[in-house]
Amino acid sequence: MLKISLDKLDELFEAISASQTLYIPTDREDGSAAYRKYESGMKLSNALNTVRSAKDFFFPQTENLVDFKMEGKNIEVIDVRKESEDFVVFGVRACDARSFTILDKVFLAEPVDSYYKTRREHGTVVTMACTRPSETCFCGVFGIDATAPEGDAACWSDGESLFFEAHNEKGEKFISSISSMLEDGDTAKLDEVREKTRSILKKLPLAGLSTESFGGDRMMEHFNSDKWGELSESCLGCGTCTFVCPTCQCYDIKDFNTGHGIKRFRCWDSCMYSDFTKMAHGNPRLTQLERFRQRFMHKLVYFPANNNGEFGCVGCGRCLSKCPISMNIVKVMKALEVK
Amino acid sequence: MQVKENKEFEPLIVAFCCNWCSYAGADLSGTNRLNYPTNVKIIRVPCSCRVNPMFILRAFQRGADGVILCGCHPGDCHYTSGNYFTRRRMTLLFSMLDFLGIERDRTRVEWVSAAEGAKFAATMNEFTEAVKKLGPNRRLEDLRCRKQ
Amino acid sequence: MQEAMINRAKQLLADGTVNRVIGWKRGEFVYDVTPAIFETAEEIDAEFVYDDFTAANVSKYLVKESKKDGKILAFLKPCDTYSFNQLTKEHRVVRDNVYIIGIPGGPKLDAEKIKAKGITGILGAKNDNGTLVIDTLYGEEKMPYYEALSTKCESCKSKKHVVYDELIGEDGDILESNRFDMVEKLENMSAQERYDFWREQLSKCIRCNACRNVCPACTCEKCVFDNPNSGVENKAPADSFEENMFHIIRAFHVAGRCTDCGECSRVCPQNIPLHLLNRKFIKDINSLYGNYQAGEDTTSRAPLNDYKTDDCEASIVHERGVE
Amino acid sequence: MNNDTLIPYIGVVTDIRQDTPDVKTFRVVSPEGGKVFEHMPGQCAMLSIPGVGEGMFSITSSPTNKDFMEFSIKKCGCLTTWLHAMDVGQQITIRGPYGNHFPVETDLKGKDLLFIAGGIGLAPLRSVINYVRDNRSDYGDVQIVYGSRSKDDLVDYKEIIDEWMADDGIEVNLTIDNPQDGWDGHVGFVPNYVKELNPSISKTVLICGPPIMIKFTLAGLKELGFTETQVYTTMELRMKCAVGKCGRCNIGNKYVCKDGPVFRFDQLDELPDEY
Repeated sequence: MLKISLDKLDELFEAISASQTLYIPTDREDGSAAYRKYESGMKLSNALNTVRSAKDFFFPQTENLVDFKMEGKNIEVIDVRKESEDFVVFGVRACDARSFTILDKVFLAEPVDSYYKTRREHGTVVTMACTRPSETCFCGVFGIDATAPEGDAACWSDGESLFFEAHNEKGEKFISSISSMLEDGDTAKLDEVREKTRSILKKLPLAGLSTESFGGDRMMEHFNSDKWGELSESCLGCGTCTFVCPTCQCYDIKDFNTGHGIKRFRCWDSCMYSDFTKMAHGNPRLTQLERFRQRFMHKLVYFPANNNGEFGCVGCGRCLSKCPISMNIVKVMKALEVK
Repeated sequence: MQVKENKEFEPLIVAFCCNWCSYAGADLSGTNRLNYPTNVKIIRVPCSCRVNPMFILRAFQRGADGVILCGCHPGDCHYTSGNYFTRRRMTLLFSMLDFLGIERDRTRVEWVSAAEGAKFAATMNEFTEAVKKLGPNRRLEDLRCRKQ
Repeated sequence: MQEAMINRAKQLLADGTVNRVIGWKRGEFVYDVTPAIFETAEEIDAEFVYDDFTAANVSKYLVKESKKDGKILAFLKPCDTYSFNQLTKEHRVVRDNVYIIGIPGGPKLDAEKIKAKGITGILGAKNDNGTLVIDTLYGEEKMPYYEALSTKCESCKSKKHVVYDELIGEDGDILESNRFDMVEKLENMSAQERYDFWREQLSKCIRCNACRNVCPACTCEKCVFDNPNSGVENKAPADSFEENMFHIIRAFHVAGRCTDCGECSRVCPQNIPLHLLNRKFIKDINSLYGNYQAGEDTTSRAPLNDYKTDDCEASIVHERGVE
Repeated sequence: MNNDTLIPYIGVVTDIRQDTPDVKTFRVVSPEGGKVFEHMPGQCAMLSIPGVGEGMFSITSSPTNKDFMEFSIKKCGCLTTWLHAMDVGQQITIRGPYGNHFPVETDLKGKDLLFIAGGIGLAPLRSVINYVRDNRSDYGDVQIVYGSRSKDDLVDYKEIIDEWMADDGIEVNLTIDNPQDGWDGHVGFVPNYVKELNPSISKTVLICGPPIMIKFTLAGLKELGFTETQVYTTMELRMKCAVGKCGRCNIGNKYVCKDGPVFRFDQLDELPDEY
């Protein structure tokens, strides 16, 4: 396998960022991690994951869709899209990598969302295998192997070196672009690390979680469950879970009047918000119970119903650690489990 | 010489003026043919107390470089006590803007009575100069609203 | 403590004084407790928890709960009683429908603080004479107990309950806290430094509204930021201006009403020190209009609903501090 | 750069007709003349005034109309109020067509049709009715039951009287909720009227109107012996993207904008009751 010594990481990042924009997870002063555009001197974070997921790169929180100029009774439509540049997202974890597959199923379904598609085409995802999963991790429940992440190319660390492997053409192109810095390496130690990680993954507190009770064929059963009231009673109706979630993809389209034109932009929205489905004539999801139910039903039942049983959750554990009142998909799954 | 003058930064000043005193004061300065800069755009409000902190922020968002709020002198409010509340509110708001690092000279409260046309003109001249020195508002600007 | 609370709750349920209990419910891990309403003794026995991680302030839930039939028992920590009192003052809760048991606060821990130390895979945590011993997937880890404190508990303002029907344990005193230290530190920075500090912090905002929705002072039926007719309704910080505006206006709307319970900073997924904005207002109000602690009583006029004819002018902002 | 469905076309409003006190019908053509796009009966389009809002409206004109599209819009919210206040010549933005359509070329072909509409609910059905009139030989008998609060609230009253009623093989039954001067037709609610009319159960039913009307009419139809597989309706929920991605109009695993708006009642029965 091709590898690079970990002390040459700076040189590697310099080389990648010389030809295209590079994003890496970096540490913040509060101890959390966030993706940042690479600039000389930045260090790769050791944190397990970033607070915000990596979906931003393909589905940003806000983006300008189109501009309008209004003059008298006339409207001019201005396509604001610019030629996109290639970019690399480095250090994506297995869960986030899988979230792209899930987002693809939404945005690349007909009619294709060309904003998303363009970014996907221009972005190279270089994933990085986990070595220290956390208690909140449950990606294995959804068939994700944290030691073998997907993505265009993947890399593994054995504590001394970083090993690379391409998964597709884009990944090969990426690796060949840095091949001058790579050398052939022995993976004996890496195999050991991977084995160790796998044994930890098996011991994770949430490893025993089961998805068997969920899926498209259980729609009415779960929808009519009497558990939702209790589960949702303390929900604040904020959007934290939605916004840190790598697979939540609901959005809003809004117009902003700049005073000299109209900017139509799209932004993340949350089904947890009270006005999400509000119409001039009423609201079909009147209380937090319905809104709370919608979010989890969508991930555990509706999405698999439309996507051959694939769930809309990747087990990254962000909602577990970030929900202000610690209500999350794991608690919902356990409560709704059919015994 | 001419070119240099054209290039000089001309700030946009929004002045919220209470209907009963300051707006009349502005009127008086006009009838007295006192000069104050055309940079100042006056928005008439029923009472200085009508000005919500959001108004001040949104003026900055929409391109104002400085915002000044003018009302009746304390004790002279048409509605008895409106400007006393304004005073507390604006003190706290301006202090907060200062706390966030927004230049403190971009905001001001001034009491101008209906008889103080001269004070109105002088205040506006002085305030415009102060904002001019600071340059364009960048710290509390909405980039989407910036004219290309 | 937990046992005493459980026993008393079961008693009050049994004798019909209350028909519900609001408290905290055990989660998957040692730290992820959820505020919950219990209706039976069995539920309480099975899931009620009160420990180092029950930091959540339950007083805001009482806005809704106190309007339902029957009395509800609420366990309130000293800081929570301030929030409750403030809500009573604003006629947002029905005081008569709530039976309050004051419980000693004791500092609460924040799992995020532990994780920030690089300690992951938390399975358990115990205080051992000032050292937090954490059982993890990767073996035992230790850190100073006080470094794991929730930000809001680092500078506790009071151990005194301002409202209660009965107490478990002893009432404490109002403390000399250092809560304005950071505000002061910022005030002494240059405007540019302050600007840079807040840009760095507020640019992290993902506008999840957790700060607003958890805030016991934010009880408007319809928030201005949710009202399409307000002109400022927005779901995402599309521009740095909107990040600033949301937080300035939110802090302003609770100025003079914020009891400094610290929930906003506790829940922020991006760890933005939002409490500093509220504390700035509190500090200004104290120094300009006289000491005022929101929630301390239910009768006094709030500083922004009040005035004195000899209040300072707004120009005081220009005359003091660092440019 | 490839086009995106979220980027709208421009439409010009060439005619505005006041149908009832709160419903206007707008005629929309592309700036170059002709229709902005083709559609099928029952499909919808997103109309918008930039800066005001965007909303999903059913296309009320028939696809057989080759010159223009029409939208019958009731004034009820922010955008519709703006639309009601505009003048002829105003440009709007339009994107579509979105959603499925009534199965006019498959399941409905050769069938006797019963249209039941209440109030503005006639808007989506008008497209089908006119499509059927223009392809008369493909369908059997047509019966239309249309009710409204009052005579003045009957949408497209002129077209109903002058054209539909004049056609052979089309039976039009109008009703209003309360007696009114100058009205000698039927008075009463739609569900009861349908029962009174006792239509043949061989008919396929297309129904649209207020939810409460649909609920009671459906119950009445069942009493008469109709099955749910015979009844089609068209729905609306809040929409933003109109392409099944933004998540608003999600009911169960269906998106009203993409999998709907036309549903058969047996399909709706399989979905959670959240509409």
